[in-house]
Amino acid sequence: MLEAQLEPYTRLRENISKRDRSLREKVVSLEEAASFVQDGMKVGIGGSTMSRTPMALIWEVIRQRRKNLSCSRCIVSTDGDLLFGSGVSDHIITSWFAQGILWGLSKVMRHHVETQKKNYEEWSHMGIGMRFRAGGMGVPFLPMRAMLGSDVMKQRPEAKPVNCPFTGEKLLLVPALNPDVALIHVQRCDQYGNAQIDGLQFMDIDLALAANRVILTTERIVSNDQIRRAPDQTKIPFFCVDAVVEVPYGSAPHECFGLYEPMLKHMESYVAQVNADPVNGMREYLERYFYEPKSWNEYLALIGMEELLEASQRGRSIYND
Amino acid sequence: MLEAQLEPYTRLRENISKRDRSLREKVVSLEEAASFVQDGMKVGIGGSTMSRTPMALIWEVIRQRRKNLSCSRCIVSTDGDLLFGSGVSDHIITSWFAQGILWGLSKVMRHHVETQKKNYEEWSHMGIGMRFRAGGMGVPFLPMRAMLGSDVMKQRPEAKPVNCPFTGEKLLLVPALNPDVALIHVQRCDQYGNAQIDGLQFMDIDLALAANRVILTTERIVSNDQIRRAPDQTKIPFFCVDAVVEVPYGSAPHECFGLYEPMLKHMESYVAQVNADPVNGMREYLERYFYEPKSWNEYLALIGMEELLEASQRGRSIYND
Amino acid sequence: MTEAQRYTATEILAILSARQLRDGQVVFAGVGIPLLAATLAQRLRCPGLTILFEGGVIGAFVEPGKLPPSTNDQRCTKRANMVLGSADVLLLLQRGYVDVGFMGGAQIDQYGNLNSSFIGDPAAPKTRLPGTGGGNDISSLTNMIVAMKHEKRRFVEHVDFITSPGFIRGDESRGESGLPMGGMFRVITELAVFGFSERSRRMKVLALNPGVSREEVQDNTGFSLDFDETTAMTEPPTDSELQTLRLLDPERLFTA
Amino acid sequence: MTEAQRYTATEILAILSARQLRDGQVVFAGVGIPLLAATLAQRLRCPGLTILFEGGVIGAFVEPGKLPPSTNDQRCTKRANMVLGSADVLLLLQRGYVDVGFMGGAQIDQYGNLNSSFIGDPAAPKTRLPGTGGGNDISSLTNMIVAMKHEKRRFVEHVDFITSPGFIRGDESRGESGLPMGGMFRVITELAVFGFSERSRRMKVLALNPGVSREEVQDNTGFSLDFDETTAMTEPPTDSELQTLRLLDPERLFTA
Repeated sequence: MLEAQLEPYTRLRENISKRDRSLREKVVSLEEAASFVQDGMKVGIGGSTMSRTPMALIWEVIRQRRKNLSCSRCIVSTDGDLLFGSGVSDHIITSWFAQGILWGLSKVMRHHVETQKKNYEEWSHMGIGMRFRAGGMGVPFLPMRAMLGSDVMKQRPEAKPVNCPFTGEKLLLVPALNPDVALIHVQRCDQYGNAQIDGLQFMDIDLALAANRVILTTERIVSNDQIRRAPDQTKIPFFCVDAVVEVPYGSAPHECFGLYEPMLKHMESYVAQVNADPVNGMREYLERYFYEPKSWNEYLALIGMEELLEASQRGRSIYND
Repeated sequence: MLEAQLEPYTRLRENISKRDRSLREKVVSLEEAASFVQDGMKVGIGGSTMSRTPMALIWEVIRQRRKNLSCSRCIVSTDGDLLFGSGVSDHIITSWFAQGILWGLSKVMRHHVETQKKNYEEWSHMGIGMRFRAGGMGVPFLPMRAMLGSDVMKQRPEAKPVNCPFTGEKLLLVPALNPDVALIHVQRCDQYGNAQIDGLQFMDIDLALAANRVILTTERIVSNDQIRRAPDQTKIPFFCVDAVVEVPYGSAPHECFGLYEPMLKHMESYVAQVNADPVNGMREYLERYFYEPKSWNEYLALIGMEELLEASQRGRSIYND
Repeated sequence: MTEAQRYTATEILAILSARQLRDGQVVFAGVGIPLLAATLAQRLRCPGLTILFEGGVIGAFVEPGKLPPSTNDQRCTKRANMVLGSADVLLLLQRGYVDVGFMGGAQIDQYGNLNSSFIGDPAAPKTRLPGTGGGNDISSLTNMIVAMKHEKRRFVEHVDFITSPGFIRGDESRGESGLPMGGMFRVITELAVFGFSERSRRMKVLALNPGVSREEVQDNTGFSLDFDETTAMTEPPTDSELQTLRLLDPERLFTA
Repeated sequence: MTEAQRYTATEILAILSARQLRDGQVVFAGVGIPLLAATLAQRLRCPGLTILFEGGVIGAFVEPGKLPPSTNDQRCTKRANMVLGSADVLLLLQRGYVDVGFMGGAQIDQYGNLNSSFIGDPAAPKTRLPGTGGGNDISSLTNMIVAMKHEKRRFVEHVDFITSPGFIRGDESRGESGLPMGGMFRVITELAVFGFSERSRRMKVLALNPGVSREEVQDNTGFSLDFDETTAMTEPPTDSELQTLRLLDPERLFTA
């Protein structure tokens, strides 16, 4: 397990040295972008819970029927359901996994973990954060002071409790997590991948630096001139990014800070359907919303104009004061 | 040496628990703010080289004739000269110490290190950064991959080269640096200390989190409402901050991003004077510019209206495009 | 109207939890009752209470009727003083800037250990629960207030799995495990307010909720509780507390 | 006009340094000649060259006539793609995003080790130099180009102090010291362009500058240099190179 997770430094460096890090246009279609995700890969997912989830990419990866993905995200909600339920992933590394506190336990997660023996690998929230951060810093581990004493730690032989060589204090060393590919949704970026993130940034910056490939979806593509006018607003530098796709409402039905809040009517009907029957309910949901639509816009149309507009009104209201 | 530097976790926590971290107004005079710096303290200094140096605070600390300060800053320029030359500090922790590349070696630094046996403790730039970062994270060390193999490392028994317990790779563990007090200059903050920093932020965020007290000088004090309208622009949270002073041109003769560039005429005459005679030249400079003026504004008047206006014109030009 | 009819179990939970907070404190709050109770305290008595959320928020003032569905939603940032990365907001706990952590709980034991990971054997669980989220970090690094429903299956002698550590096995075991700071401070339920004894670190009743008997608390608890002459009786919710609470959550998202 | 009169020693240094860079590379540049040379390369042949500065800058286009007095000045951020913390920009080196580090040097030895800390015994130095700055980090973590003045006292057999490591003691000693990546790639002086032999990791002459003899290079070097039939002669600076350089630094801040 550990060996599969922690890459030696020379391999990490070799991977990066092979990437084309020049300032080049990298706008592609959603289909092309999702094809960076190949069977068996470690996939890091940006955002958290129901916020700035790269849902359009997850949607397309599921449509491309990938297999055996090992996915990591700080907090997983319906995206985790869909990754397990569609069969693309059998391993999810996170700190919390349910559809959202409004709906209690995820019957989908329970089904796949309790009876299908899929792997929900639990770390503390900070543990996930320090693993991405170590990955982004190019070090094999970071020390932290949580998880110690808990059964969460006991289940994680990948982490090492040690005595501090300076102070003798007990510390936990958590190993770097360098996903093969990261999927991240942002409010705006340029055609090179210089990305701005408004509001909550979660662990996306560390994740982008840690991953060996980064795929960005963005609500809009802006000019490089606009980026260069406020370089201190750039949160992810272009040379970390391998593909850019403009996908308005790319987090739907989740939220995107300042643009739209979660589409809770859709979420509620989703939860009712899949929790009532985690197998058939999920299959029917995927059929209707994931496999049948010809495009992301057709999927949005199924969520419905009214819900999109209402979510947008609520989303924008954060700037009304 | 190490014992003096690395504080046990329980003491760090105790220090913080005693600080009043409530949302309270903390605007004071420059004199009061500087009096947080007491003899023998470890003082962390924000900015870098000639940029966003908390010069007004350094000016006032020197006027208050403190002693035995141990100062740390990522890169030191004329501020280091003044700290050694005025006698307030006999120990400077940094990665580079000269007046600025335009002027070659600092004769003042050389005099105090070569003949007065003051301590210029050299770390790599990233080494200083990781020490502040460890301090800000509340861990006793961070691992890094530089300094290894160099004589810079050999001179630093405070750092520990180790074999990574995960990969066997050689790593250097650098100890946390938690200054007793940090001096930081920002473009704007509110009366509680919520600070925005434009452009280059250097190591100031880590430093603010690491220090046991933080004193902010600011070009302007804005309303808390303004801060709350763009909370993702806040770089230092109020509960890290213990005092706020509004000091326009608080980095003069150094620069403050977007507001003024370095006042190079003044710098040049300073360098000529102190390099010609590091003892008497410095004494005369301090007398004229530091001890004699009745206020910071009087000091600015000595630098001169023309130079201030010209530096401001250049400083603001970064936003002209 | 009898006392018990004036408010629901969740309402008294939120109100008594809010009473535990002090003005000027920095509190790290989870979603649901903690978020609601911290916001209630802020509106009633503690305008200078600083609320942190796991999503990366410092000093928010959540709006009445707009409670966020998670602590990672944009609503959590309303009138915040700062928005930052979520690893960074957790590191503030580690560094020591936070006075109180405030969470809900699914299962707790006599030493204040919380389980939100597994019911039954973790190797073959009867129920896989959502997991720790920030709970483990918060409870490892600061003083904790927990608000939860009082049921015998939730108040057990030993939790099936220590997700978020309290005092582990009591006495000095928390510190010896590498957690020198923090620990359980209060547990609030619809029946009583609990603390932890200074030496043994076992849970003890500090005060009974209005109209609740010692027997009722003991009967709903899976381990023996000590009562003594210092066990107090909590003042009932005031009208102002109830009104403000209902104003905050008019749709009864968290107070159903 | 003879060849040597067409340009100053610093000008040829900047021009030959600029020629070492390739379009599309990510280069971490120090202040002075490196900044100037990287900017020159960007203007002449490499519009897609990404320049990083220690102050926390990615992808700047420094303006002609507005060279910054340090890499921590706001001028370094001109038309940058990103401005970030200075520890974070250094971590990009550690993670591996940078192709080339580009620095000046005060003293270098046969294995490409640089000294910018002490002349004489570090315990009682004759001269305390400014120190490493980011130099140690850059040279530890990526492939290096060094541009420096060629004098016998600067090109020594062993530096007094290894501030920024090259190949340490040659052979495998760099990797064995914990630096598996990077190392010295090129040293550029006003006399010649140097590389390092693949096995021994000793400095070797790749090409002589226009009008410079082997003897002149050896006479100005404190250790023996190998020349062979592959030692080339560098093409002289073109008019376009000289014009653009002079446009960038009209006040001759770094090309005096």
